[in-house]
Amino acid sequence: MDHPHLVLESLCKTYPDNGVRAVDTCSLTVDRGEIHAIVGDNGAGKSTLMHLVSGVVAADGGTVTLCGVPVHGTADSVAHGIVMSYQTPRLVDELTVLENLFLGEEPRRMHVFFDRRAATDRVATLAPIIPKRMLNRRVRTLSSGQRRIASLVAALLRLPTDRPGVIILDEPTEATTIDETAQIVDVIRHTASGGHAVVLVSHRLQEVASIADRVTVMRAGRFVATMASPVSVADMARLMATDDRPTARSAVLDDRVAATEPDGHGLKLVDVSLTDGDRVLLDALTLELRSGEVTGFVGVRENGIEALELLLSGTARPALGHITTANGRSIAPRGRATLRPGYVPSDRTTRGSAQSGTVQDNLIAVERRRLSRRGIIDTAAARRHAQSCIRALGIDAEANWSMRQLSGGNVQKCILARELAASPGVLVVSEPGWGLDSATRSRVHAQLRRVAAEGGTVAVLSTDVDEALEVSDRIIALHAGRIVADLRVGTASRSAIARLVAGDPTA
Amino acid sequence: RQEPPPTDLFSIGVFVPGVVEGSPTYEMLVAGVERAVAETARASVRVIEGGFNQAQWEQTVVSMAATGDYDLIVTSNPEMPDVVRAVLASFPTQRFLILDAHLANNPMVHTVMFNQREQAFLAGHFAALVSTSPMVDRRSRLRAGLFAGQEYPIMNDVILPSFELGLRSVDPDATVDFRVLGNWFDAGRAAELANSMFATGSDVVLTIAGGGNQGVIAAARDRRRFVLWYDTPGYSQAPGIVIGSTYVALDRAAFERTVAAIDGTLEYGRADVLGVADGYVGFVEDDPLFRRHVDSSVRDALRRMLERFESGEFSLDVRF
Amino acid sequence: MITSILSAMVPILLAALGGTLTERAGVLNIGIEGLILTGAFFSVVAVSATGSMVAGLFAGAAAGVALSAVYSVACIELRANIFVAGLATNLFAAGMIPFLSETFFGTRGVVRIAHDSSRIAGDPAIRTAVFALGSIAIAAAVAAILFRTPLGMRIRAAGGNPDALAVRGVSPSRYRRITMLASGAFAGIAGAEIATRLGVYVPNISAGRGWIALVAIFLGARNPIGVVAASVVFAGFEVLSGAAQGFTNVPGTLLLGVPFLVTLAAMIVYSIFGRRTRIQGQPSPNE
Amino acid sequence: MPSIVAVAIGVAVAVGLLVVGSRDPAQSLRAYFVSPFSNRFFFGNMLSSSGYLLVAAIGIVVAFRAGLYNLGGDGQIYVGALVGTYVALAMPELPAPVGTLALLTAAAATGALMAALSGAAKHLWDAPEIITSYLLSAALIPVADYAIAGPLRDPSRSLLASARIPSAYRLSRLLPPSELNTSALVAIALAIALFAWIERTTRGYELRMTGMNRDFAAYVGISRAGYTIGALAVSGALHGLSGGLMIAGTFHAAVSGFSLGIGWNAIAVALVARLDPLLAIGSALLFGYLEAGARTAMLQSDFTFQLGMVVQAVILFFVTGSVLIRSRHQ
Ligand SMILES: Nc1ncnc2c1ncn2[C@@H]1O[C@H](COP(=O)(O)OP(=O)(O)OP(=O)(O)O)[C@@H](O)[C@H]1O
Ligand SMILES: Nc1ncnc2c1ncn2[C@@H]1O[C@H](COP(=O)(O)OP(=O)(O)OP(=O)(O)O)[C@@H](O)[C@H]1O
Ligand SMILES: [Mg+2]
Ligand SMILES: [Mg+2]
Repeated sequence: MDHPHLVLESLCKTYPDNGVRAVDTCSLTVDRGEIHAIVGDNGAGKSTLMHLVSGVVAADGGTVTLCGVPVHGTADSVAHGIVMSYQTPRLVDELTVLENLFLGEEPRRMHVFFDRRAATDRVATLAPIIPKRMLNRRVRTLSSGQRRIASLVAALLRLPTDRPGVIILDEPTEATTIDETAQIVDVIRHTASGGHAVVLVSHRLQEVASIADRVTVMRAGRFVATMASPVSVADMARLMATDDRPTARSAVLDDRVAATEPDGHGLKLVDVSLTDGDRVLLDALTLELRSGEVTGFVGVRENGIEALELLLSGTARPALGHITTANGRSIAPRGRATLRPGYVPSDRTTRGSAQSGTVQDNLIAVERRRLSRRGIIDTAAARRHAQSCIRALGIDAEANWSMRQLSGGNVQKCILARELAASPGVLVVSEPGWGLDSATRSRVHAQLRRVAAEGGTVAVLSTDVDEALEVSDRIIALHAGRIVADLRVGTASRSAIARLVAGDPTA
Repeated sequence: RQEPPPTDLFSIGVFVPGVVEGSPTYEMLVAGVERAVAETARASVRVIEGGFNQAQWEQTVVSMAATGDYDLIVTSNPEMPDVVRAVLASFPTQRFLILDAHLANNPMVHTVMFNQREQAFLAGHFAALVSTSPMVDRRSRLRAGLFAGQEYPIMNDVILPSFELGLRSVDPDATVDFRVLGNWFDAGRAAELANSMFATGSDVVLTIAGGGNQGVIAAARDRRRFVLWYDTPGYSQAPGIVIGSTYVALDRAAFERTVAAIDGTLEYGRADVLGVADGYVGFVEDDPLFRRHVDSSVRDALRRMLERFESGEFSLDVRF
Repeated sequence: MITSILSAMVPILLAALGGTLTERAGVLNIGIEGLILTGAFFSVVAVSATGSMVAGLFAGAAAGVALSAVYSVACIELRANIFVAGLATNLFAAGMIPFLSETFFGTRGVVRIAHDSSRIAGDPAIRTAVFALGSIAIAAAVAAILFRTPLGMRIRAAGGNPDALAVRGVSPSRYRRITMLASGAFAGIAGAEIATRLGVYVPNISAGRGWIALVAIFLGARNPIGVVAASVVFAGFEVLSGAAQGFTNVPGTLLLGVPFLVTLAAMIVYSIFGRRTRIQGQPSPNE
Repeated sequence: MPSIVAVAIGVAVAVGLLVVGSRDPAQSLRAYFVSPFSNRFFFGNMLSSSGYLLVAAIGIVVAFRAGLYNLGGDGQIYVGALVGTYVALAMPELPAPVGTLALLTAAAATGALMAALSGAAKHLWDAPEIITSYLLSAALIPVADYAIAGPLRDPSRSLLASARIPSAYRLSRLLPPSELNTSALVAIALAIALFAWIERTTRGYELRMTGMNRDFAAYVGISRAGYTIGALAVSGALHGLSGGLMIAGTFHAAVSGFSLGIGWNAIAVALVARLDPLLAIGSALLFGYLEAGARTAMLQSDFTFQLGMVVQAVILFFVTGSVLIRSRHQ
């Protein structure tokens, strides 16, 4: 046991489909009990590196060794005790949470049957972070944050109990609530103190600074520095920045036309209710979203945020009441007399993008008519449009790449860029900063504020109270389908809002 | 049987509208022609299968005629005259012998038609004889089954009415239970249908359904009923279950007419109709299984009917 | 009538249960038709050689497994398009059997089992009961496997999100292969059941049952118990429409379409009233 | 053409089979591979049947590209052809081009209606089109059989077929004595047009997006109904048209069962072409060639029907296998 714990040596990976050198001779050692953070801009190669360690992507060169034993491939790495929670949770929608947690390592009864009781007990003792009532729900019905926790727990349960293992967490705290985030941080600390190595990929630099023992900064596939705690956010940001980033990419979408609805200010909700079976999702909500400002909605997704997202974007119709723009139009994804609001949905790959399409296919989707002449797509205009979106948010991809070749953050950027470029009078954004590096996140926030400044109505729905506070003029907190607070930003503290969201009426 | 035709021999192409395997009549056709070729030793033969898509037969026969290799094309099927007429429009010098079909007054074509009215009548007559004999429990009302692979003109217009006529020659109130399989191979479904026929009063079923016949046999075996075979002796298919069988001597006709063609004595332009009295259609009585499983009273009654045909006292016209 | 319905149900149900397994594992089994045909032929080979129906069923299963092994190699190892490979499987079976038949029996056509077929098939009522109950029991077992065992979880994961399985170090291909082989066995037994019941192999004896099995899978909402119901519905209307030929004056040929029409109606009624969630896991045809 | 290696392997296996399965391998091979090109008759017939197949195959392309299965092609072709024939026979006095157009329109409309019903059931009730399209087609094929054997049959013909359509309505032959006729040109034009439509037009784009991700398409405001019912209707129309062209171009009458099987082959053609209408031209020719090869080989050697099926199966096993072309990463 003299060997160092996890050793990566000269790992390389070039994706042959687009020639991207995603990981370039990276070497690293992670000790037992260490929390090691990897930070870097979107597309820096963090996820790819982690995939090389967990074996789902085969390296072009280099080795991964655990306690001196070389590890090859997924099955091997699982057997050695290297487990991973992925940036996009790899869960099976039609299986229950419990089944997902144990998939591949199922406890058995009479050698044949899946032993639910033993499985449930194991979750209760090893990972109490996951509530028991959630275990028998199908993953299909989970929110993004819940999926993230399920994915994390699935990895935790796979860690060896008799010897130290490695757990890799790729952005574990994206789209999780304050409570969930705190729980996850606890779990990370607890796991590390149990002797396991934790490799953490995150854009939350503050969080990284507070929990990581060491931080490695990645830029364009290479390691630029590894620093021991204490590490400052500013240091990380400085090292991550590529020289050309802030200026060379134009900060705004340059082919924006004037907002489509200069006179159609605001969005009115009158007595809006929505139910799912017996469950009341929204309860007689009356509310006006004013144009010219960003309204941030905070709350646990089940508390009505998710329902509100569907209603504000026109994806679902209220069971009772109605939603109209100031000039009386209703909202819907399509239809003659309706308005399609700009909309960044909470599910990036199922609704937000066509993963088998190209980047350009995805970027022109909303404005396909404007980019066509007499029913024929104007290829030059379409390409220009795609390029300008790519430049505007610094998407790290070519227009003709398949969406599958994009890093997680860049998928989010594509969706944002598309919706922003359509100059929407009304813009509904769920989790705007999801998976974005901090520089891009600020740029996106600036864009959202700019849309408002130009007379647009912007609704931001977020589980991240900090982000909501940063981008909004007004904050609305929902609990159990009702408004529990409606505040101007600056009049309430972060912790008060957090308590409101959690349903604490004394806040 | 597959050598390319050398030019000095009388060259014969046999076009099979379907596939030989599994079709007793096409097997007879090929056997008859091959025997003629073997016995005369002055001819060659090549057999070409046309497959089940009727619409492609014409193209294949055109291809055969287009080679100019064949002194005679032999084929067999009531549906072929139409195809042959179309081919003759492009290749007017090609000669044809078509069995089991009727095309009169075409100077390039000789046809031989078998009297299927008589054949189906015999089957019906025999079915009624069996049903009224001690071989089965007597029923109030005589009913017999006719099971067809598909509905087609000869089936609907000739076989079905003649079978009924045969039944009624024994019992004027008898009825036919006619059912269709929809194809020529689904033996499983054929068993279900036959089961239903036996369950609703038929003791004997005449089956003309290719591979589907096997399902009828299975159903008869399960229910201890009887099956009649068509065109070829079928007793050995299921001894004691297949108890009657009509025949057509297609092989003999094919042999004789092919020999005539090789000798140059075949009369083109002629269309023969051959029936029971000519000896080309009849009932297979000389099989030991027939004698073993059919009561002598039934056999005698059948013999009397056949004698009336053979003597010319009774016959059925084929209408065109 | 009930006996007829049950005996018409058995092969459809067996084939559909195998197809349900592959469908759950993410493989739309277009090759069932060819697998049934192969099972039927080899069961006749085995019964002719041994005189035992059980041997026939085993041989049918084995032959189905062998052909589906070829099919799964094409799909999984060579990554051929599942649909095209399935059509190829059907063609291959229909084209290959005549050669084998010529070798074993000297004919490319109908092959009757040489032994006394009523002894092989047994008493029809008992036989039908045994097979019907047996296949329904198998349906229950398949349901138990799918929904109660780790094996079933992995199968459903292989169809629902193969990546989720792969990252856990479990190969989704392995479970696709397992289900394809199982489907081969089930379809092979289905074919063997038909052939041993009738005591004969007839070219093309599968006669579209593979396609009906696919229908039953979806009509049964990919759930083994639903598949039982769907198979009963189809078999029932097939038998009824056959019986109707005997007592109506509607031309028989027209009645042949009735089972399909009724099943179509059932499918639509079920879609309207019976289903809350969509069929999942069916990959889009252009992926 | 990336799949050339795979085809080559398939052909090699097929050649092996021919050599083993034939008593005169040289003659069989020549007949199979060379004869389709050896004279105008065989060559024209090969092109002609490829053309019909191509029209149906691009019908499959439309459906599959929209993410929809159309398994009812066989019935749409057959019933479409029958209705087209009926219209032509019912209106024998129209001016020639109008008559042909009426026939083709009726055929296409019939196919479109059949498929659109599945589309509507999918859109309204989420009934799986993969099943409803097959069932509707399976239910209507016996009806068409009945019509051809009964009410529509021409009693003066011995064939199980309708009367022949007026000769003025027939498409003109391009390479007599073969069957090749103008429909082959129509097929190629349609394939090219479909390619341009899918790749260049807004609606083509909307169709592609629907096929890639239906939820995404709805989210960006693409009509669900249009690209469910509409796409299936177009798919069915092309199948029906294929049937109509066969009547107007080659058969001139509805013959019992004449087109059955083409619907399934069309699916294979489309998938081998990876759902690209231009590649479908090549893959339809490949299929036409394999079939013509089998037919000429049957005429000229001891080649059998069944051997043709096995050869085709072997080539199909290999032709779409991507692992032979490039190894997949990740
Ligand atoms: N499957 C793939 N095929 C081709 N290129 C890929 C693939 N996956 C990732 N890439 C490319 O590799 C680079 C690194 O991607 P990776 O996902 O590792 O970034 P990341 O650091 O995790 O970014 P993010 O913070 O956005 O998650 C990017 O340029 C990306 O486009
Ligand atoms: N006794 C059994 N009865 C029924 N199914 C079983 C039995 N044993 C294993 N299986 C099933 O067979 C599959 C493969 O068995 P195996 O023992 O390799 O599983 P495993 O050890 O969990 O897999 P791995 O080692 O790949 O994680 C499993 O999915 C399991 O559900
Ligand atoms: Mg990443
Ligand atoms: Mg194990």
